[in-house]
Amino acid sequence: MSGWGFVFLAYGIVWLALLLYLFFLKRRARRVEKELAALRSSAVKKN
Amino acid sequence: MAQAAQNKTRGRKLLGASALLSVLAGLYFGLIEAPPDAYQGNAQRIMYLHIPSILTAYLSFFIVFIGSCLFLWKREKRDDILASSAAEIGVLFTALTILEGSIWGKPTWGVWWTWDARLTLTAILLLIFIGYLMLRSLIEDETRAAVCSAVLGIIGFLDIPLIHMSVYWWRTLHQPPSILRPDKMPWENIHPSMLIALAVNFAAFILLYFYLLSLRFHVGEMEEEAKTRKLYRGSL
Amino acid sequence: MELLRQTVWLLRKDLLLELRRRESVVAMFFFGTLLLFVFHFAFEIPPDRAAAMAPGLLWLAFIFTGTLGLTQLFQAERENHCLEALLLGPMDRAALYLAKVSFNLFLMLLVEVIIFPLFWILFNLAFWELLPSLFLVALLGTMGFCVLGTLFSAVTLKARARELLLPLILFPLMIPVILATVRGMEILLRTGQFEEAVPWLRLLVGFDVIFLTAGFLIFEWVIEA
Amino acid sequence: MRIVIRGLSKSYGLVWALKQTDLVLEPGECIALLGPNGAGKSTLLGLLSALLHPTTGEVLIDGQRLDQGSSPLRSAIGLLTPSGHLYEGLTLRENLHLFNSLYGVKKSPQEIDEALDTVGLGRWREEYVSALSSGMKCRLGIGKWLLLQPQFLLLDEPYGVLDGSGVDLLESYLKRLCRSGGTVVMATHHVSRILTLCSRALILRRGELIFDEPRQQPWESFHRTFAEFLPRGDQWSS
Repeated sequence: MSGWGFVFLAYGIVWLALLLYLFFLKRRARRVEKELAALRSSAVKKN
Repeated sequence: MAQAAQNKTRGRKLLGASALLSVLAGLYFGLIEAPPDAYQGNAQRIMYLHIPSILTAYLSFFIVFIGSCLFLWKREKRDDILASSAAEIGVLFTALTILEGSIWGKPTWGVWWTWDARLTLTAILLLIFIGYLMLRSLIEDETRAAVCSAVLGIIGFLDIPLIHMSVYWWRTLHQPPSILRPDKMPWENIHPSMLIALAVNFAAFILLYFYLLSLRFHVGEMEEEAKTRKLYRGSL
Repeated sequence: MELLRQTVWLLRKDLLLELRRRESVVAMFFFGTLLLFVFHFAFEIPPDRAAAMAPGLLWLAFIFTGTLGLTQLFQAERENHCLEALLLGPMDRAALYLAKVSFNLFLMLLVEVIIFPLFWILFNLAFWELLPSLFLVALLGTMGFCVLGTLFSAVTLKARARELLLPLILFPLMIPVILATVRGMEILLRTGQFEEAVPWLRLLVGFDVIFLTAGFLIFEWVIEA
Repeated sequence: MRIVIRGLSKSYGLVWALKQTDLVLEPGECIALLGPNGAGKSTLLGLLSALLHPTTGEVLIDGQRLDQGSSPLRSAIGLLTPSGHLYEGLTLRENLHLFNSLYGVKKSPQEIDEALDTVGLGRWREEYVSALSSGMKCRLGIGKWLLLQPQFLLLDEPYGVLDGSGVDLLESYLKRLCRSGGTVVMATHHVSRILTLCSRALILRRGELIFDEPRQQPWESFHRTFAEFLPRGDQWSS
């Protein structure tokens, strides 16, 4: 593994991990937004 | 209320876009623009990742400390969400920092892990973070979990300087400082374009960190609101 | 001085309970000696290296024994909801903290006083004249362990898997104490002069003072959470 | 002892243990707290004794909020639950000595022995609490009160363990306390005792206060509301 090999390994893992985290975070955000919208609409319907 | 939420999300998108831009700039400067280092060759380029991510690791621990103090003082759920979000992202950045450190160690010292002061300190920080998240998940009652995590956040932060001192004294005992040691602050005699690369990457990491933090904080607040709505849906 | 009086009464209660049941002391003592034997078998210690490795092994034994003591610390309060009985009254919460710190310190020092000479015999070390100064270093280290350990024993009081969680949280924070105590003892053994180890001892004293005050102030919120 | 409860509620996770409640407990009142299991009786007692932090609202005891830190006013609160709140490893006397000193109450050993005699535990003075039956532990709880003289008493189902003379002992103590301006809240299922002892009844169901009336002679409204919770064929439900 020459110098470049290590660089790509490091950069690859770091940015992959950050993108994965962002992806799961976005998914979690969408799921909560959907749930919240349902709760808000049901609350509006009730009163 | 909707207007405030509107420009908050717009602010977040702006932050996200600028984070993306600066990350790309950082990659360009770090990988293409800056020349290879005289001693370490290209492997030295990992430094542009390593130094900024160490900073974000310590920055997130500071935010956990701030959130914990505010929570213990005013007992507002918002501060607790800030602390837990900062801790979650802090664990990610600290783990990545250690990964970068060991990948950088292989070409420069020939071993994946050395008990170098900076690597050890980041590892300890990771252990405290993991303890923090474990503690928060293993206590059922939320207010108790919030208070106990806040206490660990504060005590952990107060302990950092002591850990630094003891690890550095321990390090100087065992391994006299050598030229090749990467924890010699690299900006003494450094090529200008390397300095730019480091600066750009610094900005990239800070922006990215605050983008992720604001997103995670927003998710935390929404989850909290969903919980209270479910709670109140039954009675009032 | 109400605080002191309450602390003394709570400490007296803990000591009385311990005197009658003797569960923590005996368990900690035998666990400590057991560790010494285990270390002896686990590490092939050449006689000349014994002095260098002694502090590390000794302190490792104390840390694990201390953790055993910490998980038992609030056991009396967990029976019959006695903690509620104490919190119900106008008792100063910090008095409970000070009482528990001194109780655990007393237990650990009791065990250390026995295990130190035993360790010397088992590993047939010389330096008998160094024992008092070594014990001072161990005292400061144990103080640091008890100060933070008691606080986190209360923090993890109502957590699930609290016996696992307590060491997981406590040991990373204990690194300055572990390093300072072991290095301090090692320097004493190697050079024999006390001045050499003073910087490490100053670190230990700083650790004890900072976290005694922090624990004193924070304990109330933890125990009542 | 005047206790004001404003907008008090307590939730665990997504479940309401106690919904929004407003109450005023006047000095001298002996209040019965009734309701099926899991109605929130123990939660309300925990909140009243300032051992639990409310989710919303507050409990003001003589105008002060007590659930943050220690305050001298806490010495006025007495709690008696089946768990006993006593150290198993200590003897009866040592338990009383300990709590006296923690409450800052100066009592001579003779007074302690006297208290133990009045609650009928004189013979067990040097025994360990672990040797006591739950009924005797409950009597020791009353003995503790004799020494600490709390003004605001909270009891959680004392009748389950006490024998005949124990019940008389408890009720005479409660009556004396209410006459001297103390307040008592007792969670129990024994309707027969309530009708003779208590001046007011509260009924909780799933965390909600559904009945709160002082005692009048016929008290049909109480029987109607509480009938649903009585076992079938209980003479009080008819």
